[in-house]
Amino acid sequence: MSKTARRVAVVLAFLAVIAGLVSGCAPQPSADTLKGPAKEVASAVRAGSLAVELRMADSTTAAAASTAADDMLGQVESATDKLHGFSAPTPEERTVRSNMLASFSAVSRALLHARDALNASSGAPLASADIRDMLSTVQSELRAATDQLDNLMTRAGIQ
Amino acid sequence: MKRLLGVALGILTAIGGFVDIGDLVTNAVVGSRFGMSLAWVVVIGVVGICLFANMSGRVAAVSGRATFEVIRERMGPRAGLANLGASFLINLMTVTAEIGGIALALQLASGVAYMLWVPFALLAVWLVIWRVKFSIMENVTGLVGLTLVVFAVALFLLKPDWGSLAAQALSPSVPGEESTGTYWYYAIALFGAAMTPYEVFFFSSGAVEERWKVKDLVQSRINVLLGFPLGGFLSLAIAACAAVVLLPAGISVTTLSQVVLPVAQAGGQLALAVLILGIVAATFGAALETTLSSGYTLAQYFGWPWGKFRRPAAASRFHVAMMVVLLAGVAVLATGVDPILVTEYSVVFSAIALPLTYLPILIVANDPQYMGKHVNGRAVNVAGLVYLVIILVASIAAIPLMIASGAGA
Amino acid sequence: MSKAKRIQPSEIRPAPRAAGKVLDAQLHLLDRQMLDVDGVPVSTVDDVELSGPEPDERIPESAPAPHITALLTGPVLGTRIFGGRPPSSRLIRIPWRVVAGVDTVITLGVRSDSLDASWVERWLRNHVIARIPGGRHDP
Amino acid sequence: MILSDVLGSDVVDHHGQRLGEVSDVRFALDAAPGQLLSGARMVGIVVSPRTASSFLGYERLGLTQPWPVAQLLRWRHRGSFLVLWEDIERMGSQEVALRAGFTAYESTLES
Repeated sequence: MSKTARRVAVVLAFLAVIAGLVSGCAPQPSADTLKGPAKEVASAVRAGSLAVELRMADSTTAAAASTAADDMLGQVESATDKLHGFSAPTPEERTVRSNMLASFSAVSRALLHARDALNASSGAPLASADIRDMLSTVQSELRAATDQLDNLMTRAGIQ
Repeated sequence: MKRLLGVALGILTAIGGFVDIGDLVTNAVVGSRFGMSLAWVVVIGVVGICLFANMSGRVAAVSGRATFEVIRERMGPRAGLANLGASFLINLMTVTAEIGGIALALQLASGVAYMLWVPFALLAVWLVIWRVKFSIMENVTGLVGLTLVVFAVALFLLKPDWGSLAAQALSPSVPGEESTGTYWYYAIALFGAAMTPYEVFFFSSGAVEERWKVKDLVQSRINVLLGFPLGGFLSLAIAACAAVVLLPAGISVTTLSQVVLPVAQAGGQLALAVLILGIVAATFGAALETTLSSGYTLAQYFGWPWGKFRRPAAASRFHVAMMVVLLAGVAVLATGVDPILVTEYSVVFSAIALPLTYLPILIVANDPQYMGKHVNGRAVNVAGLVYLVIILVASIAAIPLMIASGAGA
Repeated sequence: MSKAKRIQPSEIRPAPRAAGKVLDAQLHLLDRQMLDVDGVPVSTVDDVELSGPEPDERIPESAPAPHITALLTGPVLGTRIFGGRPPSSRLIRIPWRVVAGVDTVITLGVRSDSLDASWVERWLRNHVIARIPGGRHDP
Repeated sequence: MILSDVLGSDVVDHHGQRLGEVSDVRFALDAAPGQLLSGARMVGIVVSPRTASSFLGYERLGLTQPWPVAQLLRWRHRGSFLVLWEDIERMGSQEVALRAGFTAYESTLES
């Protein structure tokens, strides 16, 4: 049965190589690593915006739109966690990172408001002025958060 | 009339099998990040699945042997077991993803968190497998799943610049935002989503369930040649919707709630409602198919009685295996893992396991002992070999690309 | 790969024809599906038992050729994959005398329920499936 | 004994020179007629010079399609031969020994 043993050894060696490759490719701390989370949040806030916009046009239901806002909220949270996980050795990197985190939390707040507003928009006729006002308020909050993040990304050289 | 109904098997595997949660997500992700520049992969995938599904259906009809019996017998117990392990793991991942997909779609419809829908989805899938006739199951999910055509309707309503869509599709290039590694990683994911092995397990076992004979071969060919291209067409429509609405807006798809945004924008609440119905039907159908496929593969490897044409008591190990698979899938979901993430990995692992499934089919389809005079023609063999090379390359490249691109990040 | 150098026989003659149907075990028996007299799957052929000879014992000249006594199934599959050998008492046998035909499937001349090979199937049927409502009805 | 005992065993001649591996065991349905099917008498072993993995049967079944696969497998098994029961001296899980002056026959099956 030495043949079987040899085959097992080959498979194990192969797995070891893969494990090594995977662990070797773990994120290394550098300014470039900000790119991933930043792009995720940029995409999430735009998706939230689109959901609110569609809801205002009565194109989508409160349930679907608030689900989207909620999903995007989750995505911003996971991006924030990722960013917390990266080390920033130089002072400049620390500044960029903390600005980024501030921007993420602005996005997060805006999405939270959006979700609540979208939830509240169920049942009530969309024509009602309250709902419209509420939705357009969260829409401008989302836009402001988007602009803030975009500026930050341009300054950090992420595009 | 009977023949017309029979074509529904093809349409079911096209909608529930071709367009399942894997295709929905992968195509939307690709559309939102790469536009139509990976459309060629869908075309290659459709031709490939037509070729091999047709072959496995022919083997099943002529010899009465379903695909995994053939795999065991031809590859022997050891390679067969490796194949069983891989196929079973992928099936389990896919079952998990599909049940998650049903729950996510119901969340979109109701606003109630998807976790709360998972037990209902589980129960519904199991009840259908336990009690509902194979033919009813396939026709109902197949016909309801056809409502996914709303993606194509939405694409027309969006009035896209058809010229630029066609240009992206016909002269593909990697968008500046993305790296070449990521582009090829998603090419493999799309290929895996189109050619998922469970489709041939289901298709060939379904042929045995429906007791196809040689005279049904023409019908089988119609099913495949009509059903799968329809599925491919829907896949392209999903990608195009994402490419028209989400790509310019800077949204890259990571959730099912984003996949439906373009349709809502184009067709409003009515289109959205139809779409959610279609997603529920397609993922439900695929959950049935993948659960059955995991039962089929196990039973066929070990030689147990299987099939929905038997009463559960006459195929007890088959039914117990499927219950275990369903519970395992739900246990995975209960850990809180993102079903969409499971989906994305399942299509790539499908691509890795493809050669294990398709090589034995090609070989047995050439064996006169099984096939009599219905062995493969020369053209089919040449095409089969070309595809085997493509499948092999995709399979070998998948893991290095997954590592290099950080799983498409 | 440190196998001793191999030699090849100098001459290969045409084979004598056998009177009956010729079967190669790997090609025609092992890993084939067994169906019972009603066409119900029983198991796969996981191994084959011969009437002799004793392993590693010298075979006397003009000893009668061994024949197949039973098709084996069950745990013996594991030993084919991972090596080793199960004790003879643990083998699940399907005696050759109940085999009715060898084709792309092996057909048996008896009913599945009468064979040891299907005990797991019967156990799960009686203890699990039959206790769930609807388990004994046609779908 | 059971088949997996001998499948894959090394085949040696009476000097202990290695000839290959047991890739299959051949039977003929010509022994005493049973109730349903004749008894299966062992005819001999198929020896493959290189590999025991009989994989797919291309080597003995005159299959030619799809040709690159068929050619590859046929090439892996070139030089296979059949040794009759009468020429086998000892069978075991490590080694199968042949008698002095054994005869090698063609291993192809007519289908």
